Amino acid sequence: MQPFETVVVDTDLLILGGGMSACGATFEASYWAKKHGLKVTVVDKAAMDRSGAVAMGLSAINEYIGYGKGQNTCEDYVKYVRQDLMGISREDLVYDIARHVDSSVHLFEKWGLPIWKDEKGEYVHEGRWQIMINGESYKVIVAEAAKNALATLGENGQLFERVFIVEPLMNGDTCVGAVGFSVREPKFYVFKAKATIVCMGGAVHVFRPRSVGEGLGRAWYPPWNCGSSAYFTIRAGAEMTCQEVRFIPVRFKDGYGPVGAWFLLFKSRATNAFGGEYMVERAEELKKWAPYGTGKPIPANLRNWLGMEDIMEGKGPIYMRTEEAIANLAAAYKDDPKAFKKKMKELEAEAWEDFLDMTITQSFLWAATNVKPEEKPSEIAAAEPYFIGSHSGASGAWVCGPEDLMPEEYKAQWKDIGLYNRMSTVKGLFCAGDASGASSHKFSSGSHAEGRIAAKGAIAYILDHNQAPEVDMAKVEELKERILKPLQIFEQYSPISSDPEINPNYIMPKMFMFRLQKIMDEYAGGVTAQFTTNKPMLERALELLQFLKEDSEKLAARDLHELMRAWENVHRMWIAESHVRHILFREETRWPGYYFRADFPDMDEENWKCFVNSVWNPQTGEWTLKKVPVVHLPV
Amino acid sequence: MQPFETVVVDTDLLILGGGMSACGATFEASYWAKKHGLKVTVVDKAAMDRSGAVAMGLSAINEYIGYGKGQNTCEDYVKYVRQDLMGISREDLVYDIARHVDSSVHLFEKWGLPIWKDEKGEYVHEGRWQIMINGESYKVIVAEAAKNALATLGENGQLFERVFIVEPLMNGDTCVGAVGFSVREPKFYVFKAKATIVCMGGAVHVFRPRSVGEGLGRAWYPPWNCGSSAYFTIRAGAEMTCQEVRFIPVRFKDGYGPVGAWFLLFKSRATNAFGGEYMVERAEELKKWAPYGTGKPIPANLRNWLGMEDIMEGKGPIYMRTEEAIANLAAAYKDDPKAFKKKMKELEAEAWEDFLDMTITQSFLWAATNVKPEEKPSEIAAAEPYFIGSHSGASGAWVCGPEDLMPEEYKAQWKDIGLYNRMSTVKGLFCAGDASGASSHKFSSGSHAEGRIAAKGAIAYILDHNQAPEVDMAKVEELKERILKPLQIFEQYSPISSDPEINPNYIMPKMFMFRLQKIMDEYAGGVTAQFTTNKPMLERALELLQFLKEDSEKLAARDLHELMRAWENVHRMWIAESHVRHILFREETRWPGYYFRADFPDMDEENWKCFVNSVWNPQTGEWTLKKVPVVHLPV
Amino acid sequence: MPSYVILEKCDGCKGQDKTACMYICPNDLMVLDKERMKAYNREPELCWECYNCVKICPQQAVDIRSYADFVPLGASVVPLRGSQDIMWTIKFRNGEVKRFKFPIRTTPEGQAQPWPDEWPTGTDDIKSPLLCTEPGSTLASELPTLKK
Amino acid sequence: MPSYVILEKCDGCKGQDKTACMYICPNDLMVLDKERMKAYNREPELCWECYNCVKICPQQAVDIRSYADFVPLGASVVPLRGSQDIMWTIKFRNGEVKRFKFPIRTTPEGQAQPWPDEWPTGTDDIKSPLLCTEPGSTLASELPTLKK
Ligand SMILES: Cc1cc2c(cc1C)N(S(=O)(=O)O)[C@@H]1C(=O)NC(=O)N=C1N2C[C@H](O)[C@H](O)[C@H](O)COP(=O)(O)OP(=O)(O)OC[C@H]1O[C@@H](n2cnc3c(N)ncnc32)[C@H](O)[C@@H]1O
Ligand SMILES: Cc1cc2c(cc1C)N(S(=O)(=O)O)[C@@H]1C(=O)NC(=O)N=C1N2C[C@H](O)[C@H](O)[C@H](O)COP(=O)(O)OP(=O)(O)OC[C@H]1O[C@@H](n2cnc3c(N)ncnc32)[C@H](O)[C@@H]1O
Ligand SMILES: Nc1ncnc2c1ncn2[C@@H]1O[C@H](COP(=O)(O)O)[C@@H](O)[C@H]1O
Ligand SMILES: Nc1ncnc2c1ncn2[C@@H]1O[C@H](COP(=O)(O)O)[C@@H](O)[C@H]1O
Ligand SMILES: Nc1ncnc2c1ncn2[C@@H]1O[C@H](COP(=O)(O)O)[C@@H](O)[C@H]1O
Ligand code: SF4
Ligand code: SF4
Ligand code: SF4
Ligand code: SF4
Ligand code: NA
Repeated sequence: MQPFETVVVDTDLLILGGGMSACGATFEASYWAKKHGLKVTVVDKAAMDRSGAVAMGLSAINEYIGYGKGQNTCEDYVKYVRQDLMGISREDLVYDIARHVDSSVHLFEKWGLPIWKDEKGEYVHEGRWQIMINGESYKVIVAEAAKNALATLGENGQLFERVFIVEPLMNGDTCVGAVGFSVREPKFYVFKAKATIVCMGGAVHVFRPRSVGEGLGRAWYPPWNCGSSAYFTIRAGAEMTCQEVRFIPVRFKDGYGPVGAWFLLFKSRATNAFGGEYMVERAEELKKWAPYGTGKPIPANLRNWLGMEDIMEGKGPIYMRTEEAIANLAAAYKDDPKAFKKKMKELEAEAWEDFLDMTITQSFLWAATNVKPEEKPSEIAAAEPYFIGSHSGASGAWVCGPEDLMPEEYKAQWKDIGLYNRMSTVKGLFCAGDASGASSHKFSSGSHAEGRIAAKGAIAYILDHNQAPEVDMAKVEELKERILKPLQIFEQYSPISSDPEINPNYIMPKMFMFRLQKIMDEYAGGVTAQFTTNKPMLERALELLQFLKEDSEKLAARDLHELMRAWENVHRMWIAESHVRHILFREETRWPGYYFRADFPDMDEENWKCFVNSVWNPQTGEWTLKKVPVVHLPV
Repeated sequence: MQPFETVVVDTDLLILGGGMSACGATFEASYWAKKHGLKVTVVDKAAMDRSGAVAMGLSAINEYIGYGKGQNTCEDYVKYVRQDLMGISREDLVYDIARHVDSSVHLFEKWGLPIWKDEKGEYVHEGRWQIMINGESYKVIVAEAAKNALATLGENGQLFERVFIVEPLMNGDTCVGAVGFSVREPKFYVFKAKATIVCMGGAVHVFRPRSVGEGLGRAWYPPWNCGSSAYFTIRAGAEMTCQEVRFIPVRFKDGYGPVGAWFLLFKSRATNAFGGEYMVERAEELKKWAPYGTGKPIPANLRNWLGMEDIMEGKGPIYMRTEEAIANLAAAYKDDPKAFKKKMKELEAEAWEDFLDMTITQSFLWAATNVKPEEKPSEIAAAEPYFIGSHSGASGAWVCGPEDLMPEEYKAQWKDIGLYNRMSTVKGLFCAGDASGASSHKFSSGSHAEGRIAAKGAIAYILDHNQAPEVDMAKVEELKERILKPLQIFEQYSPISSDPEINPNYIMPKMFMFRLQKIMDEYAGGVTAQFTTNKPMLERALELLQFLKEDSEKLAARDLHELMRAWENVHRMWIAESHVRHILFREETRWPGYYFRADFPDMDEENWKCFVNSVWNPQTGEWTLKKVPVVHLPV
Repeated sequence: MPSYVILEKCDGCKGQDKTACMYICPNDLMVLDKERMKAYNREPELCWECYNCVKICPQQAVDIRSYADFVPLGASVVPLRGSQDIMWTIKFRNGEVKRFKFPIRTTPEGQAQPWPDEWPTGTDDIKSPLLCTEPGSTLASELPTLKK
Repeated sequence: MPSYVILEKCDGCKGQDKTACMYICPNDLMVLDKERMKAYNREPELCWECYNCVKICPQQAVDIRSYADFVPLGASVVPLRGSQDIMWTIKFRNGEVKRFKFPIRTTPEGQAQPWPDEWPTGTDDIKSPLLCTEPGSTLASELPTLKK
């Protein structure tokens, strides 16, 4: 094996990831670091310009309150999220994000993001909280501002791209940085830091996607986010929350085009193959899930659920009635042929842009099947499960909230280690975006805002704990050996076999991923299992995951790129295990439409209106799960 | 493109395939051809020793009547098959096979196949119709006898291996042979024949299998049987029957180990994750499917169905209680420790041999998960759908039966072209094994017997129509060009792209297959759709299949092997279309457990106790579907 | 499906150490084959069709042939990204062509100013919940908090 | 999962035109790389693990590492096929080993006599339903038909 240089980077604040929350964190941290003469180091596995979930662009900003303009209040948003997550959310965190999100959105606009405006110069709303953008360059612009901010620190501000973060660096119960490797050159990186913010997004390809050939890459969530946030925090020993709350988006079938604009902006209906509208025909079912099912808006998982019931009864496909929606919108102009034609052109462009800004494949699919949305409805379908706590899922680390909003009950946990906003239960380890749990519906804008919140919290922490991190270099060497082992395994064993991918001594990352996906799909409520599971299935999943975990020691990699794939899949495996343990622990069904516990088919407010939190103990390797009460804000 | 030699082979009888039925046909034909000085030519895509479904071996012979020993009668077998196929079968064909199958089995034994014997020297029965064998070399032995028989013809007997048959050769409405190509050298083969017997087996990989990575190859049915029989007969314009009657075997999960020995020989139970026995708990459901559901034995599809209902209710996994079954069988010896130990050893060896003889992977899976059947139950699951008319499915061509058994109603159709046993509705075109429809439960032994029946019928036809086949060589040249086109496409377009598999001008066979599988899986009642479909889904399938059919003109192939893959998948596409059209036409659910028409969830004896037959018209490209009454034999 | 490189057009970014497509791909798929000085996608089945390599290539040498396992052949979707707008040319399977143009940004490339002058930060207190540029950037006079 | 060739053991069937593994694979997967004179499985994901290449290889150079997408590592299943028996050696993931031996045929290889002497064919009539060797081979005195 070629020799790997060990590169040690000393910093004050380490920001892991380069997505929406990392950009927010970098921007905010640069401001306060400059004031206090601190170093900021950012590490992204990709190029910040186009990394993370927003790499392709987005067509809407999904969290905007408009409180400065008197449109909504932060309290309204807390109620919205409470309702959408079936009662389970960290309302202090949600409120906190809401009060900062407008600032981020207004900054985006200043930085150059085109936001749609109406005649009065007001943002065009897709829905109550969602605003429309020309978002092709959304990420480029937000990254640019972050990089420009970082540049103001001079050599105190450093950005590492194409470095894949593998593991936390710990000193006892304090996080003192991270280790990883370059995917471009044989370098092993050791980042020593006084505080670390985890911003490495959510996870995809933990469950088997609906397309398994070339289309494997076209999941809704981008294939490059692999659960590194959760892996990192779990392995550091941080308390995790809501790891059972996966997200299943309903999307245009196969291309995964977004539905938000269709449902909210275009006011489209979804009907089944026989013309029935499940949201109407199955309204009765919603009562079973009261008070959430009977509130407004109907929670995302319940909207899913009613559609899934149609599918399970054999009433599919479900169609987004684009042709009907466009006809309805244009109908107002029907007496003026010229205006009608213009309106139709406008609607057509809007429909196509919605896809071209964020899921180009869907436009491709329309073109390849000769579909024009104004003429023909398109199928929609529930996707496979994802982990994305920033969207309508809730998985992530259990973090500290802001002093002025966090209920006393929660504060207790941070009494000893200090109350720093967005610090996890591990000292010096902060989280934002998908990395922090129980604070759904932050989306791109809220993730940015939360990155900023975490950065300020982390800088405050550094100022209070301004000593050089202690790192045991012997342990680092061990880590290095373990992390590079797949290269060594390949080099050692591959020569015996006619096929580099078939060898009794090792397993390649791709098949490892397929093995994981099959376990999750079949036993943990994936597509094939109709999102349904039960105790024996989950226990079987754990048994098979145990074999997989043992075999992960035999992962092999041909090169740096494949070494990244190897570790990505180890990250996925850990989020999978954590997910299975959480679903197993929660003996009820609370989010039908995300998953269904067939052996506990009802919601149980009395016993389970609580968070499920877990800790993996780095010393013993044991998992502990517990219930944590939900404390509502007085709103 | 390298030049392809056109090799013309003139023969009297052409046998396509080299599996069980082709071996029977070759054996029988050699006998009668020798007597009459005729030529016999056999063409197999693989090596006859190990080609077809029995390539790995088998652990049981599933059709044996034992009428010579007074064990059962052919009438009994007709009643068994009638019952198992929910009333729909060609009882004349079933009877005919039954009366010849014992002869084949006795010959197998003479040829060298070890059949288990009890103390009295009688065959050991697995079930009423099934006998146990040491079947590792089953196919080798049966092929050897066929080849030795063929050898007695001297140069009048020819075997071509590694020649892939693509299309029928037609002279108007008469089949005059077949064309194909060698996968070893650039040779295009033209077989001119007076009669042709189709013995090219059934089809797998039309639906998406449960494993989609490396495990793709491990479907229950072997990946090399791709629907060539059905393609060949459809394209010749032959009437097809029961193309809706796919087969879904329940098998040991993932390894696809057989369950027959466990259920019948070892008397094992299958229980769900909560210990419930679906065959007991859901017995009530069987009444809905009376008279078949309430008869004995319970039809295979209904046994599937009850298990599937458990799965859909979230009561999975289903376990084969191997540990309980073995304990029960050994219990008789429990007072004699030595005898007990001996019995346990014996049962253990029998259990392992059952897999090692026919699905070695299942043994591998046991070993790799530390499972010993005497200690731990193993999961069983419904596989994906297959086309195998010789087993418990029924798809295939509509063929002539024997004079003495065929009801007059059926005879009418052959009045004009002549009654020759196993001749399809196309002159000179005969079928056996999986190729002939509506005569299920022939299995390996019955397929062999039916090959013999067809061979004798075909020789009779040749003697009555002993003129040289007329072949239009201009049409042959067209066929040659069309068949080799994927090579030309690859050569022409591949240089433009950085990736031989990614090119806007063509599609490679593997992704073509994935596209087909996805369509069938999602719309035509595959695993993902819980085997459920309806009219709109089937119509959508047809729409997507139409795109696929157009794109099949753009298949590309790098070499001869890939050229075979290209055509294999075209064959699959046609059996898929035929299947979809049949399910669509039959507006009822008759075989729940194989598929469920959600829009017609009940069996409808009054309107649909009939065959569904179809014809694709080679001149117009149109499909015609019709109902054909079931005529019972007076048994 | 995934991206592929039109060999004739790719110039390997003139042998620079980092090609544009390698630089941008979020999934680390694009690599340069140094022997023939042409880039290629090394793992097409993990391509998201995000089009970033397509948009960035100075030679317009990257194209997308959408996922073969569910997208029929014959269509094409081609972007031309300028400094302010993006133009899309969409060819249908049946040959029809549509063009769309959308704005992408309102400021010159590289010129995003992190801290706009009009929104000075309201406090130097590192423990205050106020973030930089706030409260100005919220468009409210003060940061909301819970009414006790 | 699929077969692979142990490079050290394979001798390319000594450069014969048709190697044993190529000859036998029902799915046309095994090919000889003529440059290095070693065979390999060209499409492992379409391998049925039928073991025919394993059983036939004169060098015992073919092994199976079962499907990586659902079979954990560490086990092995190895046959040794003789002229009358087959011997299986099964190694469990946990190291335990089991051996089984089963008969495979009762006649010498190649010696299957198609038409055993004791079962002469009962008729020369090509239109009769009686097949060659019948009725003798049915063990009944005559071929069953429907009672009218
Ligand atoms: C996938 C997706 C997401 C959205 C949408 C559509 C689609 C298709 N839609 S709608 O259609 O649903 O509506 C949205 C929309 O229109 N509007 C909106 O506001 N948000 C939407 N989201 C949600 C937001 O995108 C999301 O909430 C935020 O992006 C979350 O931000 P953050 O938590 O920072 O994650 P990120 O994905 O942006 O960034 C992750 C970063 O981590 C890096 N990384 C990951 N692992 C790493 C490792 N091991 N080492 C080093 N770096 C490592 C990544 O490179 C990246 O920089
Ligand atoms: C797949 C399978 C099948 C069975 C079983 C387990 C498994 C895993 N089990 S149990 O577990 O269910 O119980 C059985 C069992 O134990 N006992 C039994 O009697 N039968 C079982 N079957 C059924 C029999 O095998 C089956 O009924 C017969 O084999 C059918 O005979 P036939 O119809 O002749 O098909 P074939 O598969 O044997 O032969 C097909 C031939 O065609 C060739 N071929 C195909 N396409 C061709 C082309 N285009 N050109 C040229 N050649 C081209 C093939 O090479 C082959 O020679
Ligand atoms: N039918 C609906 N009712 C209410 N909100 C919706 C609906 N569909 C989408 N949304 C919201 O619209 C935004 C974008 O939706 P999506 O495209 O599904 O991510 C998210 O905030 C969703 O929660
Ligand atoms: N000489 C070889 N020896 C072993 N495997 C090979 C060889 N050539 C190609 N393969 C395998 O065959 C498949 C196709 O290879 P390629 O020729 O690179 O397209 C890949 O899985 C390779 O691993
Ligand atoms: N539970 C059962 N009841 C009756 N017949 C069965 C049962 N299971 C398997 N069989 C029959 O046993 C033979 C082998 O079964 P299988 O292994 O399922 O192919 C076939 O003839 C099946 O129809
Ligand atoms: S960016 Fe374009 S020109 Fe440069 S290497 Fe990539 S494909 Fe070639
Ligand atoms: S389209 Fe996106 S994911 Fe695919 S190769 Fe290009 S940049 Fe990478
Ligand atoms: S049969 Fe064995 S020795 Fe011969 S080529 Fe194949 S692997 Fe090599
Ligand atoms: S195990 Fe069977 S299918 Fe696989 S390569 Fe060997 S002979 Fe071919
Ligand atoms: Na399903």
